[in-house]
Amino acid sequence: MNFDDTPEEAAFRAEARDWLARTAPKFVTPGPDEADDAREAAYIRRAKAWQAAKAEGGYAAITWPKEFGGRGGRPIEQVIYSQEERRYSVPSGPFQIGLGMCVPTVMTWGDDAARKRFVGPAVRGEEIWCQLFSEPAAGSDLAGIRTRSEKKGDEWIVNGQKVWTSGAHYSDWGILVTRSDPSQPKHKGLTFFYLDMKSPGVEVRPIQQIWGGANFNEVYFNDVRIPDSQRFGAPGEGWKVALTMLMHERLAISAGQVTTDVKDFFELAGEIELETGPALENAAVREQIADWYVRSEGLKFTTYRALTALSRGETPGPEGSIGKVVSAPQLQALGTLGMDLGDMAGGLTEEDVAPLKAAFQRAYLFAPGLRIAGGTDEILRNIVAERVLGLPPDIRVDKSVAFNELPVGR
Amino acid sequence: MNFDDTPEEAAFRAEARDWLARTAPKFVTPGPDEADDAREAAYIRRAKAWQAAKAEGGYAAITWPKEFGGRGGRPIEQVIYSQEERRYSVPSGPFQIGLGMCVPTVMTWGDDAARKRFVGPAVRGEEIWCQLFSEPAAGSDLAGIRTRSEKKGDEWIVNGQKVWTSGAHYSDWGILVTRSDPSQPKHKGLTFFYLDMKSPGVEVRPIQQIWGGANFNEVYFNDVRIPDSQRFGAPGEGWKVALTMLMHERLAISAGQVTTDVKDFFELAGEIELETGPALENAAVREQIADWYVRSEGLKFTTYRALTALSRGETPGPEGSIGKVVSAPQLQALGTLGMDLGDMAGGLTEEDVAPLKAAFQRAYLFAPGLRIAGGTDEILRNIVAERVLGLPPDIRVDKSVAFNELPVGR
Amino acid sequence: MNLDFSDDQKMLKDQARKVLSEKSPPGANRAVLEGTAPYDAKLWAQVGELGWLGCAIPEAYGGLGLGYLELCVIAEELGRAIAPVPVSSSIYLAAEAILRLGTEEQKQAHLPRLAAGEVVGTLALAEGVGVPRPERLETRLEGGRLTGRKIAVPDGLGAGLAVVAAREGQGVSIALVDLSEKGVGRAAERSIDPSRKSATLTFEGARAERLGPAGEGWAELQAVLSRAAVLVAFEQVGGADACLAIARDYALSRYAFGRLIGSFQAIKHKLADMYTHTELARSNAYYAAWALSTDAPELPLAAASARVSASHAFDYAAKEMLQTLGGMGITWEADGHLYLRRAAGLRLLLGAPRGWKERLVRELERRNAA
Amino acid sequence: MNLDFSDDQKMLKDQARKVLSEKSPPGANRAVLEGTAPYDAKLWAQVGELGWLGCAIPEAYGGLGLGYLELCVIAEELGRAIAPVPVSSSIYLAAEAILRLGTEEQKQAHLPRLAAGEVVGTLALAEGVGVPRPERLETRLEGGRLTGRKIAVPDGLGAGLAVVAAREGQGVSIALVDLSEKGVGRAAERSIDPSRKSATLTFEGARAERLGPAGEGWAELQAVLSRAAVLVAFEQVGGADACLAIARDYALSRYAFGRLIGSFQAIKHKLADMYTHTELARSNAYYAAWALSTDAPELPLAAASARVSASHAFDYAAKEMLQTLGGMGITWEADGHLYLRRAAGLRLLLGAPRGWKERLVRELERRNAA
Repeated sequence: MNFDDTPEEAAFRAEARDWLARTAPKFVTPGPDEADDAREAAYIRRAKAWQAAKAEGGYAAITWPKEFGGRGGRPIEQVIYSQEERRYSVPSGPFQIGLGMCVPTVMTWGDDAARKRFVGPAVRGEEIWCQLFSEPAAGSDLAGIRTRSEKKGDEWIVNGQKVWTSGAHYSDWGILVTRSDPSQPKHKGLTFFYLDMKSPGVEVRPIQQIWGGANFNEVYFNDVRIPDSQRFGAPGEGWKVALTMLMHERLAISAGQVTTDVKDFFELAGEIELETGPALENAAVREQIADWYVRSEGLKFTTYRALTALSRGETPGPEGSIGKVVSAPQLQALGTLGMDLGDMAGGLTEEDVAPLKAAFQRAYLFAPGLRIAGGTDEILRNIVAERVLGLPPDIRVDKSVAFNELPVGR
Repeated sequence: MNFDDTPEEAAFRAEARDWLARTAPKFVTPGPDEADDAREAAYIRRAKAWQAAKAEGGYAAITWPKEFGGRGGRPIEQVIYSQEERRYSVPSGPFQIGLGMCVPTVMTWGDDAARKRFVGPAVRGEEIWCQLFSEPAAGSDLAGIRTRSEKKGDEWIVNGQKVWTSGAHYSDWGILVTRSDPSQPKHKGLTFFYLDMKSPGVEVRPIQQIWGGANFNEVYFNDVRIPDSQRFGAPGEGWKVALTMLMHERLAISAGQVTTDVKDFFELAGEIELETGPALENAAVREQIADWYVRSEGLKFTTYRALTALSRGETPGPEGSIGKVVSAPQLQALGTLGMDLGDMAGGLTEEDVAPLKAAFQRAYLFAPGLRIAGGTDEILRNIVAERVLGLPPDIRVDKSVAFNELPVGR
Repeated sequence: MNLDFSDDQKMLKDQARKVLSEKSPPGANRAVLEGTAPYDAKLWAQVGELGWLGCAIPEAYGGLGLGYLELCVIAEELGRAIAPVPVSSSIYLAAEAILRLGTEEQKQAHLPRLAAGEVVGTLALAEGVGVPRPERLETRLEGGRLTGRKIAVPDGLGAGLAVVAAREGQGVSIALVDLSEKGVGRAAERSIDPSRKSATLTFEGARAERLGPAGEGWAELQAVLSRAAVLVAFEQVGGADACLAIARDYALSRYAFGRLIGSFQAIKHKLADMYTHTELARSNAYYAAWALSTDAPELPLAAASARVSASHAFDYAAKEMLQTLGGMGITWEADGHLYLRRAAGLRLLLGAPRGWKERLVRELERRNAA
Repeated sequence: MNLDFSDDQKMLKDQARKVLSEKSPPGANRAVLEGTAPYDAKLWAQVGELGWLGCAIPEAYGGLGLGYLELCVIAEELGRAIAPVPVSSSIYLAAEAILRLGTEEQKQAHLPRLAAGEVVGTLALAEGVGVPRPERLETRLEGGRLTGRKIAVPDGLGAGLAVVAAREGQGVSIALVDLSEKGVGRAAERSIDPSRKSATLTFEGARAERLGPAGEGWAELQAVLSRAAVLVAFEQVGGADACLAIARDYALSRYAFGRLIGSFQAIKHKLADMYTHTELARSNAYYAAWALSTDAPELPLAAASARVSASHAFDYAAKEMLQTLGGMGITWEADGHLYLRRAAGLRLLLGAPRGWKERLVRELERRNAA
């Protein structure tokens, strides 16, 4: 056991580190203030330029085949590059969904013309993609979507609403799942498309979240016309497309986990006084720190085990699926108990008063979303139970019923 | 608000207290050592005598109508009597199931002759009853029982096995649910009987439990013959009988809860040393005590609220259903953390070394059973969700399928 | 055995619930949350007119003199309605302090106005993050003048009268300050629950009268906090109950996988746990209500139990209600977060549960020693 | 990045698993549990013959000199098999203490016999319930003679050689005692896990040699406990894994309400949580294995993390395995309780988690100060 790179990995890391040192500082960003349109526009310009630079340097799509603008590298190289890139505050966010989920779907399901048209511009940062999947009535039950598509001649007319679409407001293209035949059982009547986000009838509205952010959108479709040539897969066969896309999403999300930071709490406990004296001398606080610490460390070393598999050229095991179901509730507890240390003044969110610039108060408001996004706690436990432990699926009552005969509520 | 008796209640309490003071001391018992047959036989004799005395004094079945040997009293009077009786270590256990569940079933489903024959002897302590319900393959799913009954002339022939039957080895009579028609859906083919526990073909074997007790039994039926006249309800209509019986069981169990005792832990923490000093000065220990205390107190006052309803002549609300789902896991935690205070020597069960005569070690081994008996944690949460909150039942796949076509495992 | 409210008290409660469901829907909370007003002035006026504020204040001081059990049932309904009004600061804290410690003159001067809602009272204690301790207070009372700075003063933005903990000589005294006096500064604060707006108050030699004896205020303050803890526990129980109702309604109307989500055990058991925690908290609160209304020696222990239990119940209920609502719960425009914020606000209002657990065990030790 | 065992180590692990599934089925544990033998002598002999005991003991002292990573994989399999043999006492504790502290002579005298399993070693520390503290030890070492009484000595009933913490002068020394010497008394004890039999040892001027320098034994003892914690964590991970497998098998074969019980979310999510806790514990244990095998300065922190994590995982897995088994789990004749007992035994073997959490935070503070 060790935590070292193999010689090949070390060489790649040195090369990437060198390239980053020369290139990244030009693109470093203070991060978007997403409530401020002008700053966001500037951020997007910087992000596109950074992506172009990565493409130029050969780091835009490390594991993709060279024919698609990739480098033909190994997954561990992608990880190493990401580790190194993380040292710089570079604007990579807007391309994660496109390169992580959408363009791979184009590569799998599009024809040669589509691949030729879209892959290059996405890799070079010329076009941003979004994923139009969730709906108000289709969250955990993704196949429950209701956005309608009807074929008229060579076009499809789309009506309905999507929700939780990241970056829809600055995206050039979107990948869209629709229901083309509601008389079929729910998994049978779906059809996939891609579309120009500037198409007439597409309306994007930001969703304000409870922690103040607004990086998600509602997207409304009013008689939006999509050429049949922009369909992926056969009509009614969209669930197959969805499954490949969801597989990509899961990989992307487990890579992008928020790490709960027990260090912040430790630091706070070192500064704050309780009735009985310094918080860090309180045994209950100390036990809490220890409990969180072993969970955070456990997750960290679980990731290291997965990286070990990647480094050996193996596929990581299912251990990764436990990440968010541990870290999200822990972040929530950290938020609450961090505020608790502030006692009567613990609810203040003034950054000059609240410790660590109100990090705990933010965690308290952010964690509920983390427990939902990318699979709720409950869905993730189902996934562990079914895919890792091989337990039976839930009893399904909706598999063989026509979609339009299923009961509906809100 | 107050915690006082009404004048009527106070009068009843005084009367009962007086009677108990005069009567109970003669029957006080050191409790059965159930591993020791001779002592148990003595205990049962004492229990029968005590029950006879209670019948004589008018306290054997306080809420039952006078015609059945009861007193026609109010439920709150039963509670008051039980509170007072609890001050004496009298042998009431062997009659709880009979008077709590079995004889009420006789009263509801038996004919006049049966009522006349059985109610009196049970009230007077002449006969003990047991309830033959659970089976190896039918625990939480009570309707899944497989013990077969087949009608031959005026008799039924019974074959099969029951399990978790309290007191079967000293019972005179038993109430038995059987499957008379496996070709019907599971709730439709059940038939209820009562039987003489000395019937040929009945074999009782004690079950040793992990904490050392053996107060439950397996009961085997090998071609046991039961006269048709000992049937309750119509053939195949046994589930209706079961439901009334289960209702009685639930009342009996919620009345007989084990109270977790945070006081024991408090006491232990006052005596023991941790690395950092006395355990009771450790903030983590203190917080643990506080958390347990508020749960125990919460349960206590929940009971008081139910008693208030009884005292007012109302039916207690559904709050009572939360008792065991809180107290059983808490007892389990108490056991573990009580042992933890003993540190390296915390696992010793020698009563002269282990604090409180090894109460925590016993709790550790007893609590798993408490989390199961009378409804598992999981079933109780279902009950709260369905009966209190009105949430839908689980999806049922076994309701309309012939019993003998249902999948079986262990 | 009588651990329940009387029929009259239940009627009062039903009435309060009806009034509040009309006058204080979640939108009322949201309006204050998103606005700059310190509280909902119209609702406050109505609450005053209905006599709720003076519920436990004797008639001699302009109250109704009904008693604390009546105030408890009103508190539960205020909590259920997450009402954006400063009842806890003004009544449970300020009026209680004056009632317990004030001279006859002080009572006559202030209680009628508090009971009528003409002035909002508050209690100013914290001077920084962390648990306030008497020896660390820097605000000083000297010769009837108050100097210092208090932060996170609950409902401080709209308060006109403050009960302030301050050092005097070697001890802690309690000062009573008219916030319109010269030398009083006030700054709005952002906080986790802006539906009731806290503030920083600064005192630069502001005129103040003392409440109670000099230098012995700390113990009295703890007694006031204990009494308030009972009433806040009822608000928390009401809030937890509201969260359970929202989650239940949603679970009974939202479908996923062709079923009501309320038919999944993960949701059923979550809601059963919400119910369980809330019932335990309710039972503890009832006992504390008895202790408060009878001024029983058990009050400090009962109040600490009620506060610990209710803080946990509301915290759990608010979080798991949001979880049940899924994506809906985390949008600003849905009402879920109003409850999440109130849960945090009430949890911290009288100090975090950790300190109350410590008090609780201290009371157990005291009882054991006796 | 290489946080995994090598192919050779995995082969050793598979071999151990195979051997133990045959030689140490649950029935072997039960036989010791219900009997009077201190451990399973036949299994012990086999374990010795296979060289597992000498895995991390240098060849110079009769071991195989493979290393600690190899011992870790064997520990995991011993834990999975809830093997009724005194490996932890004899190897992780006694042999480690001698290896770290012994003179060349002492190593030559004792390690080959421990490595071969010819003698069982143990470590005697506790003298009463509660956390042992150096200033409260009453056992004394004076002039090569040991006097005092130790309780809950792990595997003490079958041990022939004990490493004993004792006061000497103002400090604590570590004594090495041949338990067949005059002046040594031994009494069997009942305990929560009788599948490995602890004992009370009394010393009345028994001959003893000192291990390591006089009066400086306490810190060394902590180092030995840290090292043992890593190996015991692997046993706990193995035990937790076994519980999960038992629960999973049952959930996939038991029907209720016409469905496999493993199709109910209450069971699915319970098992998912068991898996999660066990994986976290495994990852922490792997890191600690690295620290142990490289004698890294991170060892104390990594060992404490591994112990806290693994104690929790095995505790949770054993309890919820029994819960999954329902009535079956609580009968003496079913095997569930053997795991529940072992979970408690290993949790307490090196001291309860509370103390290890304290160590962990102390290490964090030390790291932060550096």
